[in-house]
Amino acid sequence: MSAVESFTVPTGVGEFPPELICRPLGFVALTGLDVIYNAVHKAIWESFSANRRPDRVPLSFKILDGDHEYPKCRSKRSSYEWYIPKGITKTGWMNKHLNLIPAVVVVFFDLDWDETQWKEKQMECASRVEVVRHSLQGRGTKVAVVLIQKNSPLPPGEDMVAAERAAALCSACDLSAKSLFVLPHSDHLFGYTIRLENAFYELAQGYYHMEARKVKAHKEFLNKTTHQLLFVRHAFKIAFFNELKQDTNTALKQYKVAYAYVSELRAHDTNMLEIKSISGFINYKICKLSFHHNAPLDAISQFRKHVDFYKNKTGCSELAFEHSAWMCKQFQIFGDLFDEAIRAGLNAIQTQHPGFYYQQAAYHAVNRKHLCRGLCHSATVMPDPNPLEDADKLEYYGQRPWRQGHQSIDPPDPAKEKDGIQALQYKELQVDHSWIIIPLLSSAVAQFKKYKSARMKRYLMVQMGEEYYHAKDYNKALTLLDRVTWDYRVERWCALLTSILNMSLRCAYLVASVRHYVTISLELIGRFAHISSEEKTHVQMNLIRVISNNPPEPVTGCPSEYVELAKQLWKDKLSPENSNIFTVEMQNIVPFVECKARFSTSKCTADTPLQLQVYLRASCQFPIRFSKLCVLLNNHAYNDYCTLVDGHTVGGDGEASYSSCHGDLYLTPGQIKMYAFEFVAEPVDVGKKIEITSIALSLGNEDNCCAILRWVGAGGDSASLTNVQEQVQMKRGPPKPNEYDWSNITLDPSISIIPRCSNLDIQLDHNPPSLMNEFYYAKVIITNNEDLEIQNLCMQIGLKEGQENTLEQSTQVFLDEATIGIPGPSRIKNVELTGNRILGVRTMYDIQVNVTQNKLSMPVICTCYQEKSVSVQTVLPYDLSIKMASLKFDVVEHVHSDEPFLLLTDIKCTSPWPITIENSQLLLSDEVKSVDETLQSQLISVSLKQNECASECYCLVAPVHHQHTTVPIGHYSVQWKRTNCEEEGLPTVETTLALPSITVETIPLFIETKIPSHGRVRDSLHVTYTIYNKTQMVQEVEAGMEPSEAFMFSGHKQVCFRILPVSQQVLMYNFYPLVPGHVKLPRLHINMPRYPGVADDLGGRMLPTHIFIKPQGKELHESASG
Amino acid sequence: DKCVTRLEQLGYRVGQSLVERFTKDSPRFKDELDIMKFVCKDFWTTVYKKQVDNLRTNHQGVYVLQDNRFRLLIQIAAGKQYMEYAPKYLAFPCGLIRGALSNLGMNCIVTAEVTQMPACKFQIIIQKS
Amino acid sequence: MSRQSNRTTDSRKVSQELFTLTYGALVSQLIKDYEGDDDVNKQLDKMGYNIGVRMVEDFLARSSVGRCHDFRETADVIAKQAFKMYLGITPSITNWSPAGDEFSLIVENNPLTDFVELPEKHGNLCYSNVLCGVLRGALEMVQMEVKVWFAQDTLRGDNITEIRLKFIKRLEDALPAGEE
Amino acid sequence: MAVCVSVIAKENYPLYIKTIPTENELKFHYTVHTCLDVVEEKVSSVSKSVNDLRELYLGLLYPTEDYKVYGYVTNTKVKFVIVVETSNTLLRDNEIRSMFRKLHNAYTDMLCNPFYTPGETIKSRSFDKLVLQMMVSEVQS
Repeated sequence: MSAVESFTVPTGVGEFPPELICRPLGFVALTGLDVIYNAVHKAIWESFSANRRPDRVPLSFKILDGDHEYPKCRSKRSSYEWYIPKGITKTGWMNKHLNLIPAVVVVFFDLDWDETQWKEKQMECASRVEVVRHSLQGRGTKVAVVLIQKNSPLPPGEDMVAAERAAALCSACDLSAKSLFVLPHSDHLFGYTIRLENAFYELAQGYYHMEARKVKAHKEFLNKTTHQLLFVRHAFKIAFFNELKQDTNTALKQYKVAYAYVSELRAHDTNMLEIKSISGFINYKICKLSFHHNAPLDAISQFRKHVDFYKNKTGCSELAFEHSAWMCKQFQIFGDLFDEAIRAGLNAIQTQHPGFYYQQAAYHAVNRKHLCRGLCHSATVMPDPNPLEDADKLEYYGQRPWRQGHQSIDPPDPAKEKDGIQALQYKELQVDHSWIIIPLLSSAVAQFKKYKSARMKRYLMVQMGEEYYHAKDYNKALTLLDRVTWDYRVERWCALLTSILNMSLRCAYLVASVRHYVTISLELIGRFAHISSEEKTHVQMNLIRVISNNPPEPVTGCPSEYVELAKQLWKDKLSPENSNIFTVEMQNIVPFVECKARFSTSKCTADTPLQLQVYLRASCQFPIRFSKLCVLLNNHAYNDYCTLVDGHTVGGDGEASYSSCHGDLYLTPGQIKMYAFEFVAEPVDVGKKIEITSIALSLGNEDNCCAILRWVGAGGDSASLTNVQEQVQMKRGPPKPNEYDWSNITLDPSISIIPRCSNLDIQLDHNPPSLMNEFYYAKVIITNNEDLEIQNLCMQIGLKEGQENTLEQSTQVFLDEATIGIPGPSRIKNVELTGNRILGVRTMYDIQVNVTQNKLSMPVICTCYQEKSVSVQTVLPYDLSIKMASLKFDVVEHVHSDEPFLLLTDIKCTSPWPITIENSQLLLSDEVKSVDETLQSQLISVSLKQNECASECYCLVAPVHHQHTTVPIGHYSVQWKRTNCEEEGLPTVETTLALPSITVETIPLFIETKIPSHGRVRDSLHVTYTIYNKTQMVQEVEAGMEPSEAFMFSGHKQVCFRILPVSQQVLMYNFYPLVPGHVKLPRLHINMPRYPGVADDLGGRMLPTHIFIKPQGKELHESASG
Repeated sequence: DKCVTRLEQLGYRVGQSLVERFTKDSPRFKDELDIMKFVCKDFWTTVYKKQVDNLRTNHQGVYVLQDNRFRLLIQIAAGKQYMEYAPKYLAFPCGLIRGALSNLGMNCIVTAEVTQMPACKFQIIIQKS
Repeated sequence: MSRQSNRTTDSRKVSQELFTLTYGALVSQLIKDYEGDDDVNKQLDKMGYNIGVRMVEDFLARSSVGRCHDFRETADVIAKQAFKMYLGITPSITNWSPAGDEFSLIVENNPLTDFVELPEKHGNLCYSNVLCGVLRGALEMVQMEVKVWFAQDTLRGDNITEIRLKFIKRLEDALPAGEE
Repeated sequence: MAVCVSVIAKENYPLYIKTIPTENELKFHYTVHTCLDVVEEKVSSVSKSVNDLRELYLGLLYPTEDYKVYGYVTNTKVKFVIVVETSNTLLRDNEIRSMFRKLHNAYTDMLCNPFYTPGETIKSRSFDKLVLQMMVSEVQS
């Protein structure tokens, strides 16, 4: 670095030099470090320079040679008596203090306390310091020495040597002890660095403080008349030094002072630029610091004051554009400051944010452009010699290169002045302002977007678009404008929309974009466009031209030089070889032709033709003819039926001529035309919805240029989307026939197709309820009431879906004769489950019907459905009860082995229908025998009505068996059917039922009693008891007859005997009845020592207890059962 | 019925204008209910010289206004005999309410029912757009 | 009740507004329904007539005016009482024809026409024509056949509103009310 | 001494815009349109915040370099926007308020004209007259 190396003054007016923008940091020069060859030094340098995060002290360090030449210090003048300042602020000054004149110079020197050649070293160090001091003669720059030491120091006070040598060194370099530092380059280097730089920072602050003081000191020498400039300069300097010192409050105060002084300066054309530049700088500083102090309102009000004060201080009128440039810059830079502040955590609001300032900046830029247009056109050449030669080495900010340092009111050399102005104008001409404007606008857009001001954002985008247009970037303009039109349309700001469209139309023309051109025209002709009907006519004519492949006339207001190009473009575009077919989405614009479509009904049967009407209305200037209209449906098969090609037949009653798809698409303004289409749904669509997916209206012919105007769904336009009632002229009087009221036409985009209703009749002939387990017979009778033959009829019969699945499982359906067409009977077998079953019969068949579509009838095959369902109750046919009884017919729970017993079955008919029992069967298990050898049913072909009963009785015996066991008897099965159902020839139903088990007891002995059925008083009756031994061993038996008052008897009163195994013993008695009636017999007691107790009660059970005794006298033959 | 719709339309138009006049000096409305209250109190009083007797709502955009002595029905003999004329008399008020509300930004359907002259119920169903 | 307080419109004024607005709505509806303004005028007149024939009873009952002896008296009653009672205004009576069978009512601030601005295209619409009908109908009920029409109307740019009445003849026995 | 007076429908489309004769009226259209952003914001924020006097007058919407834009919303959500020159310091809040008041009254009367269909562009002569007077009369006030 060298003193001469000054930076370049920005040439642009109102530009802010970097040294102004940057944050001023105290400047500290580090000398004596060899960062290239000495690793240690390098490390030290890096510890200073590398990653200076905000938490480090605000200093900027530079490496300089020990013998670096610092800028010479001019001898301070003792008095300002004769001094006339040549300008306000030197261009070099800020930079000088930021980068050239250090606040502190640090001399690094490798020296340890235990250095052997201490003396020499000390000398060397001193001389180095001397060098530095010398080159800084007259400046207050602080000098500090840092000794780089290998070994880390002992705690202070202990190292005597160190203390004493340090003192020596200080005196040698006449350095205050405070300015001597030790840097042991140990592993804690960074820590030491931090400490060091803090020390340096203090020194630096001290330095800047002094500098500020110095400047202040000049103050009293100044006088108001000649030194106004100096007042500003000094205040500015003080402020700047304070900034360097990081005392922002004082800085701010001083800048304000400076600002006040500038505003007081007498301004005239010659120094206006200088004043504005400086005030601009100061204002910048004030705003920046205000934001920094978190006082945004101060910043804003300061800025307002600033611009209000200067906005009319145009200065030299030939250079008015400079003023706009300056204003532009002011706003932009403030915008930036504001934005910065926000990023630093400030919150802005919808009505106060950077966007507004960028916007204003942009406006001033635009203004500048206009002024340039007005002022600079004559300045076509750069005068020679170029007065702006040394524009980049000005001595003072904001001065004219050709008369630097000149402060008098009028320019010294008018001729030069003229050249200068011309030169500036010439330079201005070279500027492409659009590229200043557009970025400003776009940053404004970003801001407004952020602060939810959609409309403002859009407006700015429009302006961007216009700017692109001026910048001749028509495509960009077009796309940009295209993006915003929608919102203006939806909010119905027609005037704005129109202006945008006009602009777009020009762009479209200039880039010969057929699609855009047509689209825009469609809308410009439409009812939203606020342009005269002549213009509309003109637009429409051009539209027609384009559509019929001729280039349109140039749009008025296009830059003529580009029109020629455009013409060529159009020629190529519309040349026969390349065809332009494109689609225009009509719902995105408010076109001059509107469309509504509807199905005549919401649903219709498969055998009737669907009717679909399309209504068109044009609001253009003169009649227009379209080439084709097609309605596209979700099933493309129909599209052909819904296509109408204009047959170029003149006239037309609005009704499209049917049959032939040729019609008349000639629309006259204001008149609504209706086009009807008709077609028949395909079988596949039965049960589905047919929907209008879109409507396409072609303008122009397909083979060269054709716009396909497309409405999604059933039409309607974005105007109606905006839910604002249409403003139509009030129609008067009652509605006339064949004239439609547009607003009353509803959109019905879909129709659902339902099957043709069937004329089949289904009868189900059957007699419920069904009996459990039977084959239930039902007869289905299908009668065809169609007047046409029907084909592939098919029938399903079965349980209706969705009944409890126990029912489903327990039901089977059989078909007897599966010959469809004639009545088919069917049986339902239902098993073990009573309850309701719903039977459904479903038939399906095809039938060919003739449908008149478009006046000619065509056969259509329809599938029809018919169903019938009945609910069938199922009941039990009968209920069966089983009893067991002893031979005495009294019911028993258990029987004795070898002792015969009775099985009684009772069948009670519960069916409402008589049932016939064909047979019944007893299937005995091996444990049980029948007494008589052949078991045969007693119920064969017994027929029972409801509640009638049928019983059977079998005599069974259970052979000897081990003690007390229960044995199954077997099964009982009944074969039955409904009485009189022969003609159906249904099989008989066999229901088998498991019989209960019985308990069989085995007993040691069996007593058989032989006794007459009755006796007579005083007439002896003979009684024999036979006692069988059922055991395998001899049994002792004691028998005794208990006396009784009713009888006298003869025979053993008391007897004891033995019975051999499987043999018997007979005891005979004669009873002599004394009283008549049903008398108690004398009881025979049996006792067996082996089975104490048992035998006796056995006897009790087996022996008859009473007998009927007739009185004496008259004979009677009657039988009485005991 | 054609005449009923006509009357309704007249009412609608008048309602729009009236409400514009009445709300000229009232502070901005807080919400739907606030508007309804306005209709029942001020609007009704100014038009029919009395407040609505009862306002009920399901808080889902259905309101029922009940007026037990509805001004336009007082002239008619009380009771049930002139029931069939009620629609003619109520079409206009319905329109009035609808017009007022729609101008206040609430599109709705208004129907009236009379069970016993001169008491009358107006049901308002707000159309959420 | 905050709103109640800050409502300024007094109910009397309001009911008048209601009346005016309703009439306005009626007229514009008629304009929609009929082809030409003349039909509308006729319609208004007819309506007025029907009102008139009913209203006269009410009027006679409320204002105990006796039989008028001449047309001038009638004029007075109409202006000073009828108009006052029903429209709250008293038009002035002028321009008597020499024969005394014809006079004008100069109506100032006709309540029917508040807010009304007649569009150009309705140049020959007699906005307040209903009044003519009323007068005609009412007078017919008191056995006077008269012709009533708007001679001038501020709505149509004239600087006064003038209703002209012309006495045609005395109707002997009261003929049945209502011509339709 | 307004330079632009406008009436905006509920649905935010212009019912009426009158500006002082100027080379580019459109600019005012944009000004009015863009200020709707602020109107919406203000109105919605009002409805949010409870217990504030829910005034119809919205006050200054925002100042641009050379114009001040004021807003007013009727209970029927019709918006009035008045633009005045920033340079004009005679007009302070009260004047603006009264202007809006007049405007509102005029609008209501206009709406009551049976020949006006609500929602259509305002063509009323008397309304025009009043607005015109607003744009000139106060000049010498």
